[in-house]
Order: sequence, then C-alpha cells, then structure tokens
Amino acid sequence: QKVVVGVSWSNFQEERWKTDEAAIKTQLAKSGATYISADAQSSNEKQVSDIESLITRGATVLIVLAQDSEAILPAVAKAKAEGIPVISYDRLIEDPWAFYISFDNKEVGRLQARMILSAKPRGNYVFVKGSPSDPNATLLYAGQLEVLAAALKSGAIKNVGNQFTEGWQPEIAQRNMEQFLTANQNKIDAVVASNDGTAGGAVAALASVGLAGKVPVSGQDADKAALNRIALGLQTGTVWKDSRTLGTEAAKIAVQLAKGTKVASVTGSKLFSGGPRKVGVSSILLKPVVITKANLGTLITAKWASKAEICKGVSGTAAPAACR
Amino acid sequence: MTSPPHGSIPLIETRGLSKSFGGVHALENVAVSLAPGEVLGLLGHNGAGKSTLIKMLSGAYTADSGQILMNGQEVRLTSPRTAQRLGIETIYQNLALADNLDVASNIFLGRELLRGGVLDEDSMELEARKVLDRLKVNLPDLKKPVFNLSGGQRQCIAISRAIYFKAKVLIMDEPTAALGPQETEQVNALIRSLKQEGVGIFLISHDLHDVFDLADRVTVMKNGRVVGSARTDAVTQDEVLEMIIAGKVPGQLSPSAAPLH
Amino acid sequence: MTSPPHGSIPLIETRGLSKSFGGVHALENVAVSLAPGEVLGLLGHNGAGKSTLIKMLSGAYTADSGQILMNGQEVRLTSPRTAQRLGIETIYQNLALADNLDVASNIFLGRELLRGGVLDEDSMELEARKVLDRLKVNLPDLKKPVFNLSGGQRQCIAISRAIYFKAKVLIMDEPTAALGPQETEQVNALIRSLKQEGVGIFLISHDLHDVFDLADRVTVMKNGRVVGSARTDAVTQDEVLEMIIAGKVPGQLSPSAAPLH
Amino acid sequence: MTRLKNDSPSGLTEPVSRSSVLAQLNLNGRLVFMVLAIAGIWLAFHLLTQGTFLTSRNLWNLSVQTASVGVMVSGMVLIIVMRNIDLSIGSILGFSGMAMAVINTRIFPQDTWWGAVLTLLLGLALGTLVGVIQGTWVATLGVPSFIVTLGGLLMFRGGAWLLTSGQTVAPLSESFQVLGGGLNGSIGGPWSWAVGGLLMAALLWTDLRTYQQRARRGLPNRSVPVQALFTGGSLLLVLGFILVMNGYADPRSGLPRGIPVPVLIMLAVTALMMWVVRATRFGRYVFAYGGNPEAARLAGINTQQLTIVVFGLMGLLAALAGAIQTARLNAGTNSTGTLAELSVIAAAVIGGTSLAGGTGSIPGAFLGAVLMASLINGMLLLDLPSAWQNVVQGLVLMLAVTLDVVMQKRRAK
Amino acid sequence: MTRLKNDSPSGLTEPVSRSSVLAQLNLNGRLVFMVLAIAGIWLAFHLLTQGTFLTSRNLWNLSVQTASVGVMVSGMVLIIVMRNIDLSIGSILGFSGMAMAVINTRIFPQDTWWGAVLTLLLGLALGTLVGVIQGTWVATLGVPSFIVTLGGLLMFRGGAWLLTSGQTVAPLSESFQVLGGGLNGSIGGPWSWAVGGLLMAALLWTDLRTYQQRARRGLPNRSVPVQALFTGGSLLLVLGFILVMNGYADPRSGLPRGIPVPVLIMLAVTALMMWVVRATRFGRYVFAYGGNPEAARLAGINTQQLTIVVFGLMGLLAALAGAIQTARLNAGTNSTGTLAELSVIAAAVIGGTSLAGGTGSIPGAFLGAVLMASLINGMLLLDLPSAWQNVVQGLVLMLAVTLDVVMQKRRAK
Ligand SMILES: Nc1ncnc2c1ncn2[C@@H]1O[C@H](COP(=O)(O)OP(=O)(O)OP(=O)(O)O)[C@@H](O)[C@H]1O
Ligand SMILES: Nc1ncnc2c1ncn2[C@@H]1O[C@H](COP(=O)(O)OP(=O)(O)OP(=O)(O)O)[C@@H](O)[C@H]1O
Ligand SMILES: O[C@@H]1[C@@H](O)[C@H](O)OC[C@H]1O
Ligand SMILES: [Mg+2]
Ligand SMILES: [Mg+2]
Repeated sequence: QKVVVGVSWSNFQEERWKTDEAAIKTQLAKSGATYISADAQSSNEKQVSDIESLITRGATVLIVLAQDSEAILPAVAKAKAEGIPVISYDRLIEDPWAFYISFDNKEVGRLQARMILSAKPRGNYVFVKGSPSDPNATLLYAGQLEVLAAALKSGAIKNVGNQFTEGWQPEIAQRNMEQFLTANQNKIDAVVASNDGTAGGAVAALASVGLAGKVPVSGQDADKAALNRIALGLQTGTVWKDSRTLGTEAAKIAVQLAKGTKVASVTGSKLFSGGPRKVGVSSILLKPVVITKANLGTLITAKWASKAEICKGVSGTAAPAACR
Repeated sequence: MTSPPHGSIPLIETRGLSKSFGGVHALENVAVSLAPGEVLGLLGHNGAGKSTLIKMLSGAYTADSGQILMNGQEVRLTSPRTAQRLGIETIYQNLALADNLDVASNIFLGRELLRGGVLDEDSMELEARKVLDRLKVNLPDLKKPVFNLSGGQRQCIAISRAIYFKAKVLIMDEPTAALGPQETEQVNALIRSLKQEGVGIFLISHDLHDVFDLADRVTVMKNGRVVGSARTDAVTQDEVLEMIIAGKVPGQLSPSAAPLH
Repeated sequence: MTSPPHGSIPLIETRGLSKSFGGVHALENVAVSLAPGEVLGLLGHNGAGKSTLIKMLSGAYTADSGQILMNGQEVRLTSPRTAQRLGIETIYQNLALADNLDVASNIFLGRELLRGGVLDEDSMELEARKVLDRLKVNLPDLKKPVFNLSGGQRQCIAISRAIYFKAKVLIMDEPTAALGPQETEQVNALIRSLKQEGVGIFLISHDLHDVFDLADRVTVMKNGRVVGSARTDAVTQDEVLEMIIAGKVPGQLSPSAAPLH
Repeated sequence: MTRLKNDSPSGLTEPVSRSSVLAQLNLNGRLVFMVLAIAGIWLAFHLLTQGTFLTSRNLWNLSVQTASVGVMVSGMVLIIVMRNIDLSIGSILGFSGMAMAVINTRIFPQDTWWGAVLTLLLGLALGTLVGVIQGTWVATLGVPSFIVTLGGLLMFRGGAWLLTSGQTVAPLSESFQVLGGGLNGSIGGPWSWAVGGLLMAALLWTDLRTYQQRARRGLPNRSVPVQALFTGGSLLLVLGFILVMNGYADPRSGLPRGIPVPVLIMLAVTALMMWVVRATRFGRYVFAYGGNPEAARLAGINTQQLTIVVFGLMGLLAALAGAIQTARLNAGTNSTGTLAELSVIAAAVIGGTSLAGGTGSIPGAFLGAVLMASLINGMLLLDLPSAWQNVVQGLVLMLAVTLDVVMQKRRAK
Repeated sequence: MTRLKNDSPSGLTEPVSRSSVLAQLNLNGRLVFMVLAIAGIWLAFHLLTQGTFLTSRNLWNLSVQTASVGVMVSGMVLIIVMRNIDLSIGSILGFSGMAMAVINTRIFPQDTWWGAVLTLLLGLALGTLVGVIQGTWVATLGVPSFIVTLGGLLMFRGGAWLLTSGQTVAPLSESFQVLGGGLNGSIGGPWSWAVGGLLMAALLWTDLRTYQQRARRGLPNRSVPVQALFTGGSLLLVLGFILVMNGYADPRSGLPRGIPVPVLIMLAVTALMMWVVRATRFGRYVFAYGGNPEAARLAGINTQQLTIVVFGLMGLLAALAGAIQTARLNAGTNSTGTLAELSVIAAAVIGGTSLAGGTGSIPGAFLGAVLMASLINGMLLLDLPSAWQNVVQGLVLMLAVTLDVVMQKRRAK
C-alpha cells in the first residue's frame, strides 16, 4: 500500500514553515511516499476542514501543525475513527493517538528569556508577545515568565509592558514598541520578543530613537533577516529550531506509522505528559539551539543560511567571527 | 376667512401650524379647515409650503408649534401610521413608491391582504387590477418592479394606493401633474364620487381650471403663510391668480381682517 | 404625415426608431421631425413612449433599430455627451438632479465654469442667480443641496440647466408639470423667445391648452407608435384629444395613408 | 412577450399566455446561472481531482463546511437589503460560542441532553440580545450600522478573549457536540429518509395546492407538463441529496451517516427565511424599506422596529453558527469566527444582494455560500499552495460574478 | 436666517447678512465636533498617562503612526462617495510594499538616491496599474466593486507571499528608509520652519485674495474681525504643528527632528485631495456621481472613466502607504497591510463618509484616522491588555460617532 502523508499547516506567514515543508518533502521523496498538504491560514475552523479534505484525498497518515491544540481534537478523533495515525508536529496535541514531535514551545520561551537575562540581568523589561489568538503565544510567554520569575520577584527586573501582536504582524510590534518607549521615556533595558518577525518590528522602533543595538532583543525561528540583524549587532539572538531536522524526523516517523508501527514503539520515543492536561503521549523532543553573534557560523555550516545572507552589510571590527 | 358650512364641526382643522427647516420658515402660523364632503383647493407658488403643510397632516412631519384637530378633538399625528389609522390617506407629490417592489405590492404596502396570516398575493393582484382599471391606466405587467414605469404610470399607482383604502380625509398633492388628459379625467371623476361619499379632500394643484371645476373652496399660500381663502363660486380665476402672484387678497384688503366671504 | 416647411432639411429627424425593454415594446418604428424655430408638441397617454423617444434623441438610450438624422446627416447619439456636443439639450421628466449638490453645481454640472483650470464657484453662483431670476422662482438658498427643495423648485433648476447652454434642439419632457401658474407663464414665454431665436423644441406636455398655445405642430403617440401629426392651426383640441384616446386620426383615416395635412 | 392588445387598460384582465417553456418555468435567471456555475466548478474539480470531488464523502464534508456561513447568510441578506451592514457577526459568533463553551463545561457538570439544550438556548439568547442592542442603537439613534457593528466587532472579539483570558475551553459535552456534525453529529440513514420523504410530500402538496388555487381564481399558471417538470425536478433534488448524505458511511459501524445536524439546521434556516421573505409582511417590509426607506415609513411601517428585529435575527443566527462551530471544534476558542463577516457578506453579494440595498435573494445567498465553500474545498483537494489558492479563489470569484452580471445584462435586452 | 423679504424671486441679489459669529465662521459642524472629540480624547489620555500623551515625542510618534492610514483614507473617501468600496487596499499595500523591497534590495545594488526614487516610482506604478485594472473591471463590466476588490484582496495577498515565498526582505537602502520616518526620516528644524512659513504665507494670501475677490463681485463675505479670527486660527494651527514636530529631538545630535517625511507626504496628499474635491471638475463629478449616477451620466460626464481614475488613484495611494510601511519597518514582509482596508474604511466612515454614497469629507476622514490612531496610541501608553483595548476602542468609536450624529440632528432643527 502506498504511503500518502497529509500535512495540515496552521499558516505560512512566518518564513520557517517553508523550510519545514521542504524537509518533509525531501524525506518523503526518499522513502517513496506522497506528500499532500493544506494551509489553515491561522483559522481553527479551516484546519478542521483541511484535515477532512486530507482524509478524503486518501492520506494514510497525518502530520498536523495545530493552530489550537484543543480545537484540533475533533479532527484527530475523526482520523482515529478512520484508523489514520496522526503526528502532532511542533505543537502538542493531547491525545494518545497522536505522536508528538517538537521543539518544546515553553522551552523556547525559557531560552528567549535566558538569552536576554544574561545580557541584561536587571532593568526594565518589555514583552512583545505573539498573536492573541495563537495559543503558542501564551505558552511562550509562560516559559519566559518562568525563567524571569525570580528576578521579577526580587525586583531586579521590572515588567513595564507586555502586549500581544495581532497576527504576529511586525508593523504592529513596531507600533507597540514605540509606545513602550514613549511610556517609559526610553528607559527600556531589554525586549523579549517572541519571534523574529516581531523582533524586526521592535528593532525598527528602537532604531528610530537611536537605541538599536543598545537594547537586547530576543527572537525565534532564525529568519534570514533576523540572522543579518544579529550579525549587525541589532538583535541579541534567536532560537533556532532546525526545522529541517524536525521535518525530516517527522517524515520518517510518518512513514513508519503508516506502515503499521504503533506510536509507542517508534524508535527513540519517550512518554511525554507535560501538557496542561497531563495526558501521556509518545514523543520525541528536539533541542532548540540558541543562536547569538558568537555561534552564527553554526548556521552557515548547517547550510541554513549563506554567509552572504547573514553578513550582508557587515564590516569592521564589530563583525562576528562568522563574517570575517 | 371662509370656513366650512356653519354650525358643523370641521372634519379636520389646523391652528397656528409652524415649521422651519434649519433657518427656512417653511410654514408660519397656518390655519386651514375642511368639512366632510368638501374639496379644498390648496394653491400657491412653488415653494409656498403646500407640501410641507400636508405632510404635517399626514403624519410625515411633526409641527414645531400649532395644533391639528379632527372633529374638534386635538390629535397628535406623530407618524404616518397614526394618520392612516385616523382615516387620513395621502398621495405624496414625490409619489413615495418602493421602486424595487411590483405594482400590487406598492398599492398594498403596509396594509397587505393576508390569508391565514400569510401574504395573499393572488388577492392583492386581483384587487390591484380592479383599482387600476378604474383609472384606465395602461400598464404592461403588474409583476414587474415599478422602477422602470413611466411618470404617469407611477402616479397612477400612488393614486390607487390612497383610494383603495376608504379614507375620511384624502390629501392629494398634485395628483394629476404627470397624467394624460384621459387619466386626468378619470381622477377628476373619482374626486367627484368620493366627495359624494362624504370624503373630505385637500387638493393641491397648479391647474386653476381643474381646481375651479372640483373644489368648493380654495386656500392660497405664499411664503409659508396663508394669503386667504375663498369659495370658488364667489371669485374668478383671475382674482385667485392675483392672490397667488401678489400674495394679497384682491381689493387691498388685509387677509385676516376681511375674509372674502 | 405633416412635415416641417417644405424644401428645408429638418433640424432633427428620426426614422423607424424601435426600442424594447425585456419584452415590452416601448417604441415601434417611430418617425418624427423638427425644423429650426419649430415647436413640436408630443402628446399621448401615460406610457405611450414619449419619454423613451426623447431619451433616444438625448443620447440617454440607444435605439434597437432605426436612424436619427441632424440636418440630413445620420448621427450616432451614443451618449448624452455626444448629444450635448451636437447642441441637443434636454429637460428630463424625472429631472435628473444630483441631490447632494447645490443649485449652482446642478445647473452647471458637466460644464462647470473654470478660471485658470479651477472651478469658478463665484461666477457659477452669479450666473445661476441670473438664469433662475428669469424663471421668477422662489429659492431661499443657492448654497444648499437641492435634496430638500420643493417639486417646483427642482423643476426650475432642471429647466435652468437646459436653457443656460445655447441649444439648437431643446427637448422638454413635461417641463411645467410641477410649476405654479406664474412660473409656468415664465417658461412659456421662454419657449416663445427661444423659438424666435431659431431653436427647435420638442415639447411633451399633457396640457392641451398650453400645447395649442405654443406648438406649431403636434404628434400623437399611442402604445409606442405614432398615431399621427397635425398643424395646431388646422385641428381642434377635441380632435387631438380623440387621437390621444382612441389612437386614431379623426375621420377613420389611417394615419400613415392620409395625413391630416 | 408582445405588447398586449386587449381592451382592459391595465391589460391584465386576461391571463397572459407565456410562450416558451423557459419563460413558463419563470425561474430566476440569476439562480439558474449560479446553479450552473456551481455545477461547472464541481465538474472541473471532479476532473482535476481524478474523481475525488463528487464523492458522497466529499460532498458530505462540503455540506458541513458550508453550514456556518450558510446559517448566517440569510440574516445578512436582510441586513444588507435594509441598507445596513453587520460587521460584528464573526465576533458575536466567537463570543457566544465561547460563552456556550464556558456554560456547557463549567455550569452543567454532567453530560445531559438538557444541559446541551439549555446551553444552546442561553447562547442564542445572548446573540439575540447583542443583535437587538446593536439594532436599537442603529434604529433609534441613527448611527450608521457600519460604525455600531464595527464597535461590536472590536468589543465582542475582546469579550471572547476576556471570558477565559484567551484560554481554549474544551471538551464540550457529547450531547452538545451533536450540533457540530462530528462522529455522532448526523441523523443516520432512516431518519434521513424520513426527513426526505416528508419534504417531498410537502413540496408535492404545496405545488398542487397553489396550482389549483390559481386555476380556481383564473390567475395564470404554468402549463401542466411544465409544472410537472418543475415539481419533478425539485423532488429529484431532494432525493439526490438524501442519497448523497446516506452514501457516506460511519467508519465505526459502516452504517450510513445521513444528514449532519448542522446541515439540517442550515437547510431549515434557509427554508424558513425564504418563506419569511416570500410570504410574510415582515419580509415584504424589509424589501420595501430597502427600496425606499421614506416610502416605507410613509406607508405606515414601523421602520425602527423592523431594523431592530432584523439585527436581533442576525445576532440569533450568528449565535447559532457559533454553537455549530464550537461543537464542531469541540472547543471554545477566542479566535473562532474571525473574519466570518467577510465570508458571509461575500456569499450574500455573490448571491445577488446589492450593497446599495433593496435587492437580495436568500436562495441566491445560500448558493453563494455553497460556491465559496466549493472553491475552497476543491482547491484543498488539488493541493495548491495556499498563496496560489488565494489567487485562484480571487480569480474564480471575480470571473463567476462577472459572467453572471454580463449574462444578466444580455437577458435584460 | 429669516425668510428673505426682498423683491428678487430667488432672493439672492442682495448679500445675506449673517447674524452670529459662529454662523459667519461657516464651519462644518461635523469637523468642529471631531476636533473637539479628538481634543477630549487627547486630554483624557494626557491625564491618564500622567502627562506622557501630550508630549512632542508622543505626538510626533502619533503622527507617524497615522501616516499610512492617513495617506489612503482620502482615496477611500472618493471610492465610497462613488458608491463603491475597495477591499483590496491592504493587499495592494502589502504586494507593492513587498515588490518595492525586492526591487530595492535585489535590483539596485548600492545605496543610491536614484535607486530609492526608482523603487518608489515602480512601486507606485504597480499600485496604480492594479487599481486601474480593478476600476476598469468595475466600470466597464458593471461587476460590484465589492466582488472585484475582494478578488483583489485574495489575489494580491497571495501575490505578496509568492514574490519571495514568504521570506522577509530586509534591510532596505538608507535612502529608501527616509520614507518611513525613522532616524533619518524627518526634515529637521530649519526645513520644517521653511515648510511652515511657506504654508502660512500661502494661507494668508489665499484668504486675502478670496476675500477681496468676493468683495469686488458683491458676494457675501465674513465680517473683517471674523475673517481675521478664522485666518489667525489656521496660522496658529500651523505654527503649533511645527513647534510640536521640532520639539522632539534627534537622540544623536540633540537637534530637532522636524516633520517626519511620511507625515509630510500624508499632509500633502490630504491637502491636494481637499483641493481636488473643492476646486476641480473631477472632484465635483465624483460627488455628482455619488449623489445620482444617472444624473451624472445624463449631464454628459464620462462616468466610466471617472470610476477608473478613482480606483487608479486609490491604488496609487495604497502603494504609497506600502512604501511608507515598508520603509518604516525597514523590511518587506508578506503580512504587511493585513486588515488595513478595515482601518481605512472605518476612518472614512467615522469622518462622515456615508456608505450609501454621495457624502464624504476629506478633512473629516483625515480626522477619523487621527481619532483611531490616537485611541490605539493612548491605550498602548496605558499598557491596557489588548482584549480590553478592543473593547475600549469599540466603545469610544460608537460613542464618538453617536454623539456626533445626535448633535448634527439637533443642529438641523
Ligand atoms: N426637508 C426640508 N428641508 C429644508 N427645506 C425644506 C424642506 N422641505 C421643504 N423645504 C423648503 O420649504 C419651502 C416649502 O416647500 P414645499 O415643498 O412645502 O413647497 P410647495 O408649496 O409644495 O411647492 P411646489 O409647488 O413646488 O411643490 C421651500 O422653500 C422648500 O425649499
Ligand atoms: N427602462 C425601462 N425598462 C422597462 N420598461 C420601460 C423602461 N422605460 C420605459 N418602460 C416602459 O415603456 C413604456 C413607455 O414609457 P415612457 O416613459 O416612454 O412613457 P411616456 O409616454 O413618457 O409616459 P408618461 O406620460 O407617463 O410620462 C411604458 O410602458 C414603460 O413602463
Ligand atoms: O515559530 C513560531 C511558532 O511557534 C508560532 O506558533 O508562530 C510563530 C512562529 O514564529
Ligand atoms: Mg409641493
Ligand atoms: Mg414620460
């Protein structure tokens, strides 16, 4: 029987998803499986329809990047009823039927916070959160606060502003950042931005008051524009989730599951029950990597981005090692 | 000023009606009255305030000040619905048709015939035919929206609307302005027969000839005020014309001090 | 059928014009003609097709078939703009005013006065006053949108629009329907003076009296066809009335075979 | 039709004999076109997807995917016909959906059928209330509905978030989930046949009775074979629908699923609203107001009350869609219904509703919803990248409506 | 004003003497109200933020935050006045912004001023072209603009993604960034004074000339003190604006920043469009069409061409906003401009533009944009949670417009 892998994406707005997709496709081609997909464009409702249609099109296994980990459950139940295995990709789905493979989102939040905390152990912090309708935005923020809890409590750092960014739109992050700066008379010492798009907006706002490069800013996804900012010293770092590994692994597991392997017997799988409802799911969790100026070279060696892309416009003594 | 036959209480009467629109005094202190079975011709230059006056009688506008009495009782005509309930039917100068609805729907608008609580389209169509036939109007299709009908055809629909429902007071604002000679004659005949039935009629028209033919009395307005009233059998068309143009009662009499009759 | 003075080529002429609207034949094979300085009365019952005919002459509609000739040359009146350029001005029955614009803007719509490429509001206001004063119409404020004006006031604006720009052919679709006696007299005087200046005028009116007063000839239509034409000095009003109502030329003559004159 | 030659001036005392069968069918040209357009799109997708599109299974899915927009669009037609707009429906959907999720999971502890019913009723009441408030604001204060409902859009979207601080609420009770058309959310084969049978009987009876009544009154009727064709056609349609719905089996039992509950709701709402528009004063007044608000008022219609009722109805339908979506997701999320207003308005406009007011058709709008849902469904089957899906969807939408407009102009000549 | 008693029938040969100073000022009531509403909101925020809101710095920011919507809204007024709608502007903004980012970074290799200018021109040409195509579709085929531009919304949003497969393109050249109002994106103190001085001179001269000309022609004029008040007021407004813009210093040099380039663009566009509406045939025709499309056609106006030009203009302005946004963010992203159409339409409607067509005001719409931007700006200073921001924004919007509507009704009496 031919393996048809149906992938349900939550959206394609951030540039990383194209990389994930490419990795999955490549791996599937190697295993001789077929790739079909759908993009929910950030809508829970559409994602349910998408999964229905993937099943209709004959998917024998599903990879689901859930827009909302709860609202996806009926679709998973449908798949289960049809006997179709499901992989919850990147974002947890709390159903034992689904195999979970991800970079832990809360962990990403923790890494972001640590990166900033080590750059600025005290001072005024602002949080540029993700989309209010994206549950991951809340998870990331929770992870961030977890790390910063002690410092917040001791008064070493102060949470002087936190705003969601409607639709993860950079232009909205920029406007929000401008207002943080105004409200605090520029006395902002650190910016915890939840992804690279919003970090871009925050940096643009900092730039217009001459603070770009002076205030640490976090990110996530290792977008090329962000890597360039890191090289230029405008952004402190980003959390790199090598979505190629994630994609490749997911594709491999998908093929196994489609061929009848049980979720619990996937090689390397562990039971994960750290979700909000503590449901135990078989999982593989990959390690996200913090990228800063110091280890930008990793990405060039990993062929994630080219030197030209990362080092565009970088020169002088401040240039990171990777660009010399 | 002339009043309706002595002793009898007027069917409808206004006292000191005034109305202004953002600075323009469209009506000032207007008093008119109408007896059952009487046809009152309302005359005046363009913009004299005739339509504004009758819109107050039909509940379309509310007065800034003044009173309206029916059978001697003050009434508050706060909406067209109230006026209709009191038996006042109006043909508006701008016709007020719903262009997207068909002929029958327009005629019965607001007072649709029902059958078991549900619109009775068939009866309305049949009844619409009857009343339109009375006006001898040429209408190709009763099921089409009235939007594309000719000026006269639209006017006939507006007239049918008002006459279908038995009124005590019928207000006609230039009802035959767009009608052909034959259609006009039908409407005039209709006015005569309604008059026989005791309906009181306000007739606004610029056709002095028709007015003298149909009306018992005329009231002339100018610049929002009543110039004067007169019985049609007691004045000539030329005298009335002078009232309209000069805004004065012939013979230099002041209008309020010395009524024509 | 009567034609304009012999030998001279008609100012404007139609041949075999037909037009139908989704099944309704509004016009069939209509031929009319007009000489310079001539006033042609167009008569007919409501829905006869008069307005449809003149809308074709003004470029508002295009004919399904048939020709329009000006000074003997075929012209293609594909838009109101084309007709205007050829000197055809029209007063439409529904007036066609932009309700949200003020009086002067409506009068000059499409042909605004400019000064250095820019709208010359002041000149337009002054000119508007002049042309409105000619009609002796009462208008409280030229700077307000025409939306709230009375029926007659609106009609005067539509008339002013058409007469301000010197026309060769003037089409008037019931121009005085809403006008008071004095205003009507002004318009009639205007028609006479334009006639003197050699303007050809189509006059649609239901007022036989006025038509006989002003028109050189009348053409009667019924159900989209021309019933016949006649010189006003050679027929009586009653004969014309019979043509309108019965749709036959008096004396049982067939309209095309035996013209009245 | 040629000019009438009889003596009656209105030309109507004799029944008009209609010539062609098509004319006798007296079908709305736009509806026919839309059906053809949808048929064309379906066929194209069927070929492009190598036979996947027109399977029972996919059509069943399509019908469920249409339900939420399908339920709301008839209300939107009335709103737009009355020269108003309601931008808040997506937010009302989300807000009332979230409220129902909270009520269902936190107030009614056990899974009881009455808990589900009460949840639904409370949710519908909430939606209606919100609609009535907005309608009152519009009608009595004369504030443009665009502003009032834009305010509503913002407020109720915020409200949906605030109800649970953005947290998703799940799962709902089994009984409530029935509304969503999920695994247990359809009525099964026998009931579907029952519904279908009843509907067919009703259709037959109405057509016969109307025919007889008109004949008795001497009003024009379709000729017998044409009427038979017409009635027969609608019966076949119902039959086909039931067959398709029963053609998709429940994977657990292998038994036919039958009509999904949300689809049943959508069809009932659509039928009811068609009837309201055609047969009741209320429907007539909505259109009269749209054609000429002043004329409606002068005719003695209480136009303020009319506006309030229409907005209340819209709120009710939005809440109903909220129940369906929430049950379908088996979760209340703060983003549910985002941008739904756009899909609903679009479906109404595609179906021939004019934003200028006065014109609109419930079945047209329903078909508009089906058309949009079909496009999205079909493109998903094709595996087009989503950016290309947007492009194609935009293009097909424009082309379909353009064709329709052009054809209509032709027909008018 | 009392009824006129002179002999001329039109009552206009004598200048009308106006009684009150307020009447003489002849100000548009709605504009005055909006200014008051904005002033109220500003004051409230100033108090709530303990003096942060009304600082040069924040007002400077606010002005830049208003620029993108401010640039587009005047075009939207014309679109809506003509009884159309343009839903595609957010997508055109995103698409042309992305195209400019690509052109600027990939085609023109070095940072050159002519590279930036060419980028801008190409971007504007693209936006205009898209607008013209949509306009032609609407005008010649008669397809509702809602559908055509909904198609555009979908297509160009897809297009923005497809240009770079979703990748963010950054950074842009320094010269191009000037358009965004960043660190080098304002014209500095001296130039700001120059602009301000010129503007004041122009205002003074126009007012004087108009006064003289009307006096010469015997047309009514304001009395001298009232005119002085009026002219003085506008001069003071300009002065205040320049002072505020120069009150915010560049952190590097400590010198005044002066007017940001995007704000200059917004003001220039607004002034130009006001002039177009007041003083040109084109503007007059747009309103005539909106008041009565048929009357406009019968008056010999080429209404198709008019529609095309208006949509082309809208496309141009959307692309201009795209340039501003892209320069401001210093990046082209595929999501730029998402939902901008809603903000722009809302600003227009708040400013008194009626969706029924025929009524609208450019300065009103501009103030509408300022009002919306002020609300968001102030709430962010307060660091309200975004759900509450939505709720408050919705409420204030409704209340502001309601107050306005109620006041206007009063005034009409
Ligand atoms: N709603 C309104 N707003 C402002 N002005 C109005 C309004 N209605 C009428 N007017 C003004 O009030 C005056 C009286 O108008 P009205 O329509 O009553 O005149 P009329 O006597 O009926 O004239 P006509 O014979 O032309 O129909 C006119 O100057 C008109 O412009
Ligand atoms: N656009 C249209 N669509 C459909 N039918 C139309 C249209 N215009 C006119 N008609 C029909 O064509 C016929 C002729 O109408 P027209 O307006 O020319 O009559 P008319 O002679 O001007 O009548 P009136 O004296 O009432 O103004 C009427 O039956 C009318 O209903
Ligand atoms: O990687 C991020 C993802 O986790 C979040 O859900 O959406 C935004 C992305 O940047
Ligand atoms: Mg009047
Ligand atoms: Mg006519």
